[in-house]
Amino acid sequence: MTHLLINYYEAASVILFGIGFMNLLLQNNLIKKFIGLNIMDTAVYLFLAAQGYITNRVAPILTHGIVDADYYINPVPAGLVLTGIVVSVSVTAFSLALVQRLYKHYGTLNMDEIMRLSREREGE
Amino acid sequence: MHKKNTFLQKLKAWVNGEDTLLHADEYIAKRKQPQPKQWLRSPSVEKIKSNRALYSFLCVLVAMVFITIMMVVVSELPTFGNASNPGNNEVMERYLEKGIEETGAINFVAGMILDYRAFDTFGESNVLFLAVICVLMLLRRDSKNISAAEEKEIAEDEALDAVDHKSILQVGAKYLSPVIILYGIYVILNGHLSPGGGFSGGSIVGGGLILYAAAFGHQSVQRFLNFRTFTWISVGCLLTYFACKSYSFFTGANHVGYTIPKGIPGHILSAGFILPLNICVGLIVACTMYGFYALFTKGDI
Amino acid sequence: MEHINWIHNIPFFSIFLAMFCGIITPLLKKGSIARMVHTGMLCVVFCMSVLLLLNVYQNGESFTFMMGHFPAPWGNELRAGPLEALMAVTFSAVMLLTTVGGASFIAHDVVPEKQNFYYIMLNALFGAMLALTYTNDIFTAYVFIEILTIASCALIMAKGTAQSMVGTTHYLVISLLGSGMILFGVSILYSITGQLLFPQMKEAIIQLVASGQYTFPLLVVTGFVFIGLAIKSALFPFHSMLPGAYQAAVPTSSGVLSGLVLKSYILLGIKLIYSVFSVDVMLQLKIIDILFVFGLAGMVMGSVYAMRETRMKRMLAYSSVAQIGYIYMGIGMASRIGMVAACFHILAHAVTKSMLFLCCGQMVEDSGGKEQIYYLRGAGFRNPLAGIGFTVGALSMVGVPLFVGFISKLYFATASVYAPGKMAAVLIVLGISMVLNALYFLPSVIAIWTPVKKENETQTRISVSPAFGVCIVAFVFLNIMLGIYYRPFIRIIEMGIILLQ
Amino acid sequence: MNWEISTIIQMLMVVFLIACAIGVSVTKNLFIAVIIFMGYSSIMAIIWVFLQSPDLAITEAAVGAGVSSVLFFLTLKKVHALKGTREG
Repeated sequence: MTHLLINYYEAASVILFGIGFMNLLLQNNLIKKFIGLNIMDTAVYLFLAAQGYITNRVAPILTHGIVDADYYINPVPAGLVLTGIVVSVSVTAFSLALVQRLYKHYGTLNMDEIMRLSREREGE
Repeated sequence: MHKKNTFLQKLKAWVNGEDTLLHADEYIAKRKQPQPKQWLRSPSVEKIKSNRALYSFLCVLVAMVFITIMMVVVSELPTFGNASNPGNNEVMERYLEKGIEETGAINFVAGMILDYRAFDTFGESNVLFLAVICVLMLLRRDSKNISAAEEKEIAEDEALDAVDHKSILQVGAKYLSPVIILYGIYVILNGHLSPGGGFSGGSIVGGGLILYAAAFGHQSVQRFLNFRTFTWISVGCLLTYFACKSYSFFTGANHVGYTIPKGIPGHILSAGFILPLNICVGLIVACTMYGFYALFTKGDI
Repeated sequence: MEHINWIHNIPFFSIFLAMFCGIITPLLKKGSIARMVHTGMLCVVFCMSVLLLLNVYQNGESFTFMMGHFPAPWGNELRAGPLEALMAVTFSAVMLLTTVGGASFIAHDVVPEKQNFYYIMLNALFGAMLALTYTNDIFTAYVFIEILTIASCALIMAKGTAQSMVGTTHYLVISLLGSGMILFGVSILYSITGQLLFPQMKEAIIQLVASGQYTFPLLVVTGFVFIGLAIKSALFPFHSMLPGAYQAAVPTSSGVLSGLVLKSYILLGIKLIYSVFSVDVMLQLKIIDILFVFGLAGMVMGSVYAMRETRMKRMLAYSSVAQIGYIYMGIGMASRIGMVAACFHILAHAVTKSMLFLCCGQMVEDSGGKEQIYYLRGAGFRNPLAGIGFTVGALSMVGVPLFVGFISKLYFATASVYAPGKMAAVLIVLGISMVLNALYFLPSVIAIWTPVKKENETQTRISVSPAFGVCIVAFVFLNIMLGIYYRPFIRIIEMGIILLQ
Repeated sequence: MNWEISTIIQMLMVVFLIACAIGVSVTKNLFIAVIIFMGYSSIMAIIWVFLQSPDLAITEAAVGAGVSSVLFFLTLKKVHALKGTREG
């Protein structure tokens, strides 16, 4: 248990991932589904970024001309998260455009409703 | 007996084409009526979804199980902030200790993503490019994506824009957007010296453009950024990026000469390819962000 | 500079050529020029990959290629061996035949001003598939998985109808769930091994297992990565996205997605099993048995779903689910011969399913756009070439000798002998699944060759575009050639798998 | 476990993140959901400063709290879910 308290960032990111996951599966509304997806992504980034942190060290940018690996935190997770954020904003834009297009065709944001309407139209 | 030869009947129906039936729908409706294999019908996703309460309960259950398992995992993972964790190994040491002499960037993260692991970053900028193409495919007006109601809405919005003075927004945007764009350019140009870089600076510039467009209308931005310039800037920057990275990958992998001056670390003109790459990424991202805004509001750039 | 080994540059050149064509395509004004660029790119990549394959096969070697100036744990890396080269050859050949043969569908279904966007997506998709094939770095794999996801969604929605939007949304949500799982797995893996490249990761994992550290996290990580890949490659319980998407998409997209994209995820999975987690660890963690069970379930359930379907494209989609089940079953046997069978089935299914989707699309178009099997009666007479293609594909899927599907099933059966404790299950399910395959494929074949005696049927033969004809003939030829002359391919796969370890 | 003031602040922020995430799931109003999500992103940016990753903080502030919220709002307007514009 105490380890969970020490690893509180990881624990929180797991909870956030779970919440995002639930939103993705449970929400009928497409916009909230995609917000859930974003929460899921940021949760993973939080997890990854927490792996790079080292207590009492500074950000990986040369300060006071010190070139020493024991002075800075790990730069690898930050780079990976940076890449990840770009990917997730691209996906968000794409999915929101898709939501607009779906609304234009069906006039609703409710996924179940859209599925039903699409099946009805297909049956015609 | 009737139940046993349903399949044979079906086969016969297929082969004979059931010409007695004039309409296929009737035929299909009739064919679907006998459902002897009830036990084979596993609860399909749609059916579970129709039973909302059960579905919600299952989802919550799955999420809870997931969270519990992950909590156990987290409690066994390396301690947060500990210097002897597996991640803090020789890889990180080289990035930090030799980074400046090998890449010339004093922002180690920039050096890492644009030089050591540049292939990932190349993929990432392609993701952005593909996303804007997807949004173009989805939202740009064409014969399949047009409706009278929406045309009317856009016309109404434009009419409203023409009458509405938006004084507060316009005064704010007049003074703020140049500052925001300038700050974005600063972040892009100092990507190898300070936090930031092409992506963050580009989105700041894009934000400035969005503010400007929101206050003064699309026409004002279209004077210098129409669809043609948009395509040329994106493709041109991506090609520059592509050329720089192909050159560096090719020379690196084949151990042939690579003579890009690194400059003096800490100066603005240093770090080899990192500065031009940051500028390229910044331009792409700024265009992309504005492009998203324009496509989302009026369906064209 | 005689010391440059050009053969070793081929993986890099093929990925970058595909990406380059994707980048310049927006500048091309017309869809037809974009198509030519795409076709040319595929031809060049095909030739280069064949060259690479011949070279690595003759030398019996695999090599790594440094992406940049920094060696393995610091920089990115590509890796190529016989297996990767063979897959690249397959991907480029099938992609070439599918997109050239399906060009008329693209011209017909996609609005003219957006056709070059469609070709951008095809180019990017191909580049991402090659990158997944060759990569030796788990984070690069993740980035290119995302490219693949976005590009495949774009291919589905390109038709622009309401139905295709619904299909895309479903596909997008489920694939993003899969990517999220993979990313989480990658981050935990990074946190316990501290590495991102396959060989270094493998060493670290072997050490962890030997020292008994982090056993539970390792189990969960493996589960995450493979569940993510299973979601993306539509293994049985996660298959719900396929039918709607394939039904609504342009037939060319369905062919590419079903034949190739699903396979590139599986190929990544195979590479991960051998070069990251290693078979022993996977067996110890029991993950491989879970894949085996789901594979078996998919084989049966996919066919059962397909039997209940009256619409042909959905039937083909469910049949893909069953075939994916076969591949996972092969992987799940955890023996080398099982893996060879799985890899050969990837080839077989790619060659067959793309052809089936193209022929099905053509027949549906000839029959007035209706895809219920009832309306397709007599479609074989309306368009004999498509009919023959469909028949060959169906027979191959069922597992009739002479066709490629038979060989892979034969190898699955052989492999089961070497998998103690799994033999009975494999043989029984294989038998059931083949019977079920026959039960839904043969009636549809009979249906399309049933003459229609309707009086209002005035449609005569519809002229087929020569490109479609050539491609279908090539597909049929490939199918039969692989069904008879399969030994070299098996040898290549075997060598590739040995080198992968 | 040392209970420094910064640790406590970080823990509070993490709790706030979880609260935001739950808030997004419970609220019925889409506009409020997007606003809460915006707040979530801003807090995330601050957390990244605490985790010594200023690059991420700048990016998250510009993208998560800035551009992606704008995109969400534009979508809400298009689907007629914003009060004061057109209500569907």
